[in-house]
Amino acid sequence: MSGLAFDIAHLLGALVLTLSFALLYQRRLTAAINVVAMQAAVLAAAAAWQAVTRDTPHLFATAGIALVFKAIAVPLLLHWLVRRMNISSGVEAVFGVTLTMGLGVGVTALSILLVLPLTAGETILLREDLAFALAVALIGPLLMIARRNAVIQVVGFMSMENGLILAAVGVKGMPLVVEASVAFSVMVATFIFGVFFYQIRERFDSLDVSRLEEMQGERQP
Amino acid sequence: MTDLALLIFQLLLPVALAPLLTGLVRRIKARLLGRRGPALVQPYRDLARLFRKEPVLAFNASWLFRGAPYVSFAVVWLAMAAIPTFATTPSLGLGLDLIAIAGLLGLARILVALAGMDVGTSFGGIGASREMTIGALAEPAMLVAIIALALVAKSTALPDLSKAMSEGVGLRVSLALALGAMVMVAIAETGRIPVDNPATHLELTMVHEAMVLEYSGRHLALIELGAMLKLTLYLSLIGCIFAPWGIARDAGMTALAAGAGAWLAKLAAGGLALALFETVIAKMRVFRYPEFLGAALLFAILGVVFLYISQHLK
Amino acid sequence: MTTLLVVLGVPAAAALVLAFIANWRLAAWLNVAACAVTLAASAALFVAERPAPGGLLLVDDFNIYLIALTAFVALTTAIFSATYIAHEVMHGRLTPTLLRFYHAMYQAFITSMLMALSADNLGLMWVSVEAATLSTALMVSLYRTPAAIEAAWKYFILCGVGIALALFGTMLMYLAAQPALGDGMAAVTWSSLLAQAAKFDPALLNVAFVFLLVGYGTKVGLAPFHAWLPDAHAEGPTPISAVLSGLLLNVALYAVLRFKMLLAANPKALAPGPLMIGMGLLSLSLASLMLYRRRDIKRLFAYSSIEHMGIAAFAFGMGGPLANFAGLLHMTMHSLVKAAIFFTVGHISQVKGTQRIADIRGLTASHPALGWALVAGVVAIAGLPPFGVFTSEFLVVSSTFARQPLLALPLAVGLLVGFGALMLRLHHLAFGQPSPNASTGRSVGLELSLVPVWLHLALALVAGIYLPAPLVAWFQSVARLLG
Amino acid sequence: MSDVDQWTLIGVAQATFVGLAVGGCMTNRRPVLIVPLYALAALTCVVALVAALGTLLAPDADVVTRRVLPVGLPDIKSHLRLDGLAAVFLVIVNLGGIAAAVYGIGYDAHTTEPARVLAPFPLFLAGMNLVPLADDAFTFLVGWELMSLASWLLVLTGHEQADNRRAALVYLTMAAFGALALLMAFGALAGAGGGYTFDAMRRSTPSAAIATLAAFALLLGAGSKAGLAPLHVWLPLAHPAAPSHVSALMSGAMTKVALYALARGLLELAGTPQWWWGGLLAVIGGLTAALGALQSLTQNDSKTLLAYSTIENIGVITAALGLAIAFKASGQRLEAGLALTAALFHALNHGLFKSLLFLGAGAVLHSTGTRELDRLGGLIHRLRWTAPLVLIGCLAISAVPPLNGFASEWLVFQSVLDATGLGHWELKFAAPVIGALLALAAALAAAGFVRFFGIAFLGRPRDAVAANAHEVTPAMLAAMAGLAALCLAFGAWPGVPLEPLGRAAGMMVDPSGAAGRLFVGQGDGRTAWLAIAPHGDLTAVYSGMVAALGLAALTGIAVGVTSMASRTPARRAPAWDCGFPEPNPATQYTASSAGQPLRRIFGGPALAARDRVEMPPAGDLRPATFASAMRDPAWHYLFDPLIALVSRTTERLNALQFLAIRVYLSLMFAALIGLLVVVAVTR
Repeated sequence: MSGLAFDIAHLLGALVLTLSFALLYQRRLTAAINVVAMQAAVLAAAAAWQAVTRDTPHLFATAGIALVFKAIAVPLLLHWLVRRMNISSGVEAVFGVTLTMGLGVGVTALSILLVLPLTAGETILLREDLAFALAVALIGPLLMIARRNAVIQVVGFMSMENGLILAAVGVKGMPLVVEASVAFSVMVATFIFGVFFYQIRERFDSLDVSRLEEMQGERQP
Repeated sequence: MTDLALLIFQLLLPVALAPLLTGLVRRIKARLLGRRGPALVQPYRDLARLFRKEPVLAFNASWLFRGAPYVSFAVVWLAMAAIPTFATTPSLGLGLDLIAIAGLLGLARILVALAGMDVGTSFGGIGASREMTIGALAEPAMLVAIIALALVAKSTALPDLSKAMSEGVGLRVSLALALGAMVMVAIAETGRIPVDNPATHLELTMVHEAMVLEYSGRHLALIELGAMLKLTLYLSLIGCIFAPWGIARDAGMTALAAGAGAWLAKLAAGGLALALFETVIAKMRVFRYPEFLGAALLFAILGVVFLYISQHLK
Repeated sequence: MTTLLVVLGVPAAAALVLAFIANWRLAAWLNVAACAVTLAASAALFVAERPAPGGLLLVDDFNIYLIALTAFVALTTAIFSATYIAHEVMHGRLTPTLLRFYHAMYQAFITSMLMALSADNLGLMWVSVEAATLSTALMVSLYRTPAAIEAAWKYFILCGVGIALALFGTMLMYLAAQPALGDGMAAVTWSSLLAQAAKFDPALLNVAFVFLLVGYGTKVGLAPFHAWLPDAHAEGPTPISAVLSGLLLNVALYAVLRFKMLLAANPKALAPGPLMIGMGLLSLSLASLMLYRRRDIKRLFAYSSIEHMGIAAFAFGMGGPLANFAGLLHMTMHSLVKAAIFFTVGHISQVKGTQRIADIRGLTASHPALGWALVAGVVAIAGLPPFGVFTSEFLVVSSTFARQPLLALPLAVGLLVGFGALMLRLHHLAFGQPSPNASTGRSVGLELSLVPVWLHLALALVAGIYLPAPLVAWFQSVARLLG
Repeated sequence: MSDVDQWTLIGVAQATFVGLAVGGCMTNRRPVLIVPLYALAALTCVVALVAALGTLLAPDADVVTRRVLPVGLPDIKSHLRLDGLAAVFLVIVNLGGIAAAVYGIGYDAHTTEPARVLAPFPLFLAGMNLVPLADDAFTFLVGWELMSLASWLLVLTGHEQADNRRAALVYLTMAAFGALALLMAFGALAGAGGGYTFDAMRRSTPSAAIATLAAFALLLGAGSKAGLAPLHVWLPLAHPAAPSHVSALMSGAMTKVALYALARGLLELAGTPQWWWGGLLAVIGGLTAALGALQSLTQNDSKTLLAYSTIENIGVITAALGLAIAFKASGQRLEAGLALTAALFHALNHGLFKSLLFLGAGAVLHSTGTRELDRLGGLIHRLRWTAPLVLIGCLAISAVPPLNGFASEWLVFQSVLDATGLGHWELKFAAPVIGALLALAAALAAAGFVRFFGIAFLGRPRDAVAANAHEVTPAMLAAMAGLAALCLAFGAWPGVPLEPLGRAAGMMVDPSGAAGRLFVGQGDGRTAWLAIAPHGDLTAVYSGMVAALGLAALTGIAVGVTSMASRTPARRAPAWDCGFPEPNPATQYTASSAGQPLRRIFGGPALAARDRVEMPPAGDLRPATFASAMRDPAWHYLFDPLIALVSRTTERLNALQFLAIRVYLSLMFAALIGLLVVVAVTR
């Protein structure tokens, strides 16, 4: 692989991770949706670049799905949902941003420490890609943990999935990447339908304890 | 043939002599207290009078109440017969060892206690409950004393025990402790002072007398005779184990006569000792029994331990 | 190969057809019929030629009986479901539209599970497990009550994250296999992976297994990833609780075990045993203790499922011919017995009009058939002979004590604590003065709907006394592979 | 009898039991089936008894037959084996079974849901018949748990009462504990290779550590089922809760099956026994005996009292068993044989008289409707036949000659005497203590049964239920009479049962050598039925016949002489009572007052027994009150804290059910990170 090709792939991978951190930083729902859309777009670019440089045309399909579905369709849907259901745009954070970011950095460090020695025999690109991807995949759940909001959980899940696809794209000759991204897309769609149909505005763990007890089926008197 | 005659003799003699022994003890006690006391044969007269009198039964007395005096008397009698009093050969000691004797005495105690509860009076209950308590406290001491003896004799059969004890065992602290335990158990079991008082009829201090309060006539006579026999039994038992001298080992006439004489002497000595002891000591409270019989158990266990040590050193 | 395609095709086709049948009674019986055909086809697998390994699909000693078991429980559950939904419709808790969806999803769920079991391709397996998650999550929320929706949501989120981690693990597995097997399908095909596993990079295998264990383990309901399980079982329709407990957990555990075999085939890889032992013990102890404070009868038995998955995971973690055999048997027996229990519990909650344990008492006196079925089921699941669960627990506990007495102690304590909790509740539910029935409750006699219960328990009973030789042979060959 | 016949009989019996259980399910709708089902159950027990006696009475001692059934664990199959020891316990089980079933004919006709008894009852018998036959761990535990399961259902017969449900729960949980312990014991002995057959265990030579581990697990497992302190707490709850004939079986037979497990396991399976196992077991046995007897003495419920007395007797048997192990480990085979024979004989005897007493308590319950001693009294006048039969049982259990209870306790004491000759000083010093404990237990038992019989059957009725009691049905009387007759017969001729028991015991302590001839004294020289002489010479002899016949003869003489000397017929009059007879029956001694002295002496330290008397000051018209409270130390120190621990833990952990998804996600996340760190570090 030429130096330029490597640099671009490296750049795209790093960008995906940076966007993950940007996601952690967001305090507004709409902004978070936009960031994750951007992340998906970068992912699409990364997939496409791999398709070009490695001459693996099926990755174009992955790129296409990422672009059309995750960078455009789903974010639009989410925006519509937020408007339609009057979900307040502020996101209630559980931990402060600093702590969240700190955790994100920790997770990233762990990913690098874990992946780099593991993949000693692989190409540098793959090693970096994999480390970034793992970090992204772990920051997704971190976001889900750190925010109280149903939509942000969808966003977090999408981000996590972006990380996985990034990893899949990076691994040379990995089959079934397309299928996996389709499956994930279906899952995300179902999530969104869940939010929509069941009117899950917030997580049930809002501070209203009485509501919580009512929900649990267990604590009824 | 002589065996059978001897057996019958052994069966009958203690029964015949038991009231005399009681009379002797009473007489000595009276003398020690400065009274003249009743005649030696007074117990025979009492028994004869009781046999003549009409027995009175409570309305709700059951068959058990009527039967218990006979069976309990027979039980003590059988136990008595198992003890080599003046001769070993024809005794029932072959079939009933020391443990069996303890068991038989337990049976007698149970029967009398049950009879005491039969009429449904509170005195019967109090007597039965206390009698069984004393039994429960005495039994462990008795058994450990038996263990001590069996360590010496390697046997629980009385003829062997008495033989082993007569064959140069010598004076030993351990055996003295066992003797002490046995004596204390005997005192408790025969209802003597300080555990019980055979002469009292003060309600709250009675044990044995409270149980048999409802008996009269021939039933009471059998109960009384049984109690006397039990005293004889314990004295003979202690005699044959701890003073095994003179007991006839064969059916020779001289040996038998000597044996009988020795036995009578032992009984008399035992009666004297008992009377002396009862005179100098006071009756104790019911809940002091555990201490008294606990001491007996302790003596017996110490006896066993000393025996272990002496046998180990030997 | 064709037989296997029939096994997979029939439920898939049925799912499509059922989506368009408005008459729920007809749909219910079509559902039963489709399951019956599937079962017949899967029975034919035993005699049919097995497909050559290396393709997308695989039939071997491990999955052949699991496929049959899945088809069997699917059929009995379908029978139970037919009577169950009749009552639910009658009392307006479900509408025909929802039922159309329900039946289609039921078959889709069965398809995805059968697919996951018969997949030779790790990607296919992953996609199937995900599909199974999706279809059941939708069914869990069928009642549309807030609690049901929350349960479904919890299920979605936790299992979604889990499944994503499993994908990452699968990728790492590919990465590990790539040097030995080259690019492409061979490196994600289980049978070729197994053949070459010894050449893989052990370090990568280890990390891959961690992701797979956490990912699929979430689906198995191992602590601390179990949170979705009790709620999903309690709030969904009871037939779904039965298949969730009886089948889905097995499928997820099956997936974990497939990967464990790969690790077992690599001598340098970290032994996966301690991880599984730890999680197994944690699940067992946690679930046993959680059983005590349960007030909802379905949640109670859901926790019991966690407990039993913990036991199975522990057994596989211990490894060795005896413990592995026990684990396999335990999976099978747990499926049968737990499904039977959920059938019974479904009846009970319909009769009494409540799932609250406090409101259900004295069943053996008021409803002998139901009450004694519950007693038999709980006795069986509690590990008392002559039911099959006893056999597996016998082997697990005794072989563990022989090898690692210190590990057997927490295992035994956990079992005992769980036993006490189940019996505490059983004494309350089945004995004492009967509680009143719901005014809308159904009357239960010895009707068709109890046949599945007795059928399951009878099978568990037979297995407790006698295991057929072919089953033993399969178990033993799988146990060898599991290392 | 050839062995084919025996196994056929056993097979027929077990199949019939299963069939009877199926039939029993139908008795709710067809009560007419009750009598034939019980009769058939009794017959089936006879069949099994015959099979067992065939082995037990065979002249060649080492008659051991085996069968392998193609069920059970794969590759191991189900192994069955019938030897002397198994036969002894089969005899105990089936004797109890016959009595219980015959009794059931008369007892169970009027219950509302007879199927609750009749369905599990045959399964209970089947389980107890399977355990002694089992020759591999799996079959053994299946039988064991079948026994537990069936008896659990029987305890639940009266499930409407919360007390019974609690009893059943405690019972089943303890049974599960026991089974797990046994499972571990077998696991340790089988080894990692899975040698689950007992033959494999006999062949293997486990290391001392493994053997000790297994022995402890066996002690916990079998001990909890047998009722050894402090694992006995379920027993006084569960045994009284069951219908009386089932209580009889549970106390008389099931606890013996547990002791069978202990004997088989410690003597044969757990490698070479070590001397201190035996010493420990004997001391535990002695303590259990004394505690059980003491507790029995303080109970006011007739069946609870009997259950505690079972604990006492189990203690006695265990003590003898412990001595047998100690002797075997010290190489003293003759003494080991004697001690084991004593244990077996006492087990047999206890099976007889405890069944008799439970059936008697059942008769009282049947005719008065109450188990409270303080509502009874004077039943000797109403239950004319039951009373003497129960009296025989009371005398037998009080260990007095000439009954069977004495004969076996006599043997146990002989073993204790032998134990003074053991080589280890610990054992030497333990011997007199064990002896004292056993003697105390026996004497306390005597006091307890005087109290039981005296309060329930003697005196005046304390309540209308006792005044209006009626005699029970002939079938119930027949069952009791049969047991009483055996108590008398085994008391008078202990040598008869002892000969086969001695052979069986000899096989266990010395399978290689002159099997069965170790325990001599019979057959050579003196005829076996005349007397028992365990050491084969004249050093210690007990002749039940001399005691029985001598007693009969002397009683006859006493009666005869007295009737000659004193011909006046007895007169009936009001009770004397020191001149102040009180007509109110409430003035009689009550159950708690009869136990008061011993409760006060021993109960204070051992049972935390407290009597509280509240005497109002003079002039105050309030009645004085008396309250007596006690607490089983096992509950207080062991089980209550355990239950509280579980309760606290579950309370805390329960929060885990009510967390937010976020928190569950973080748990998952944390676990993942943790595992990754572990992998990263261990690499």
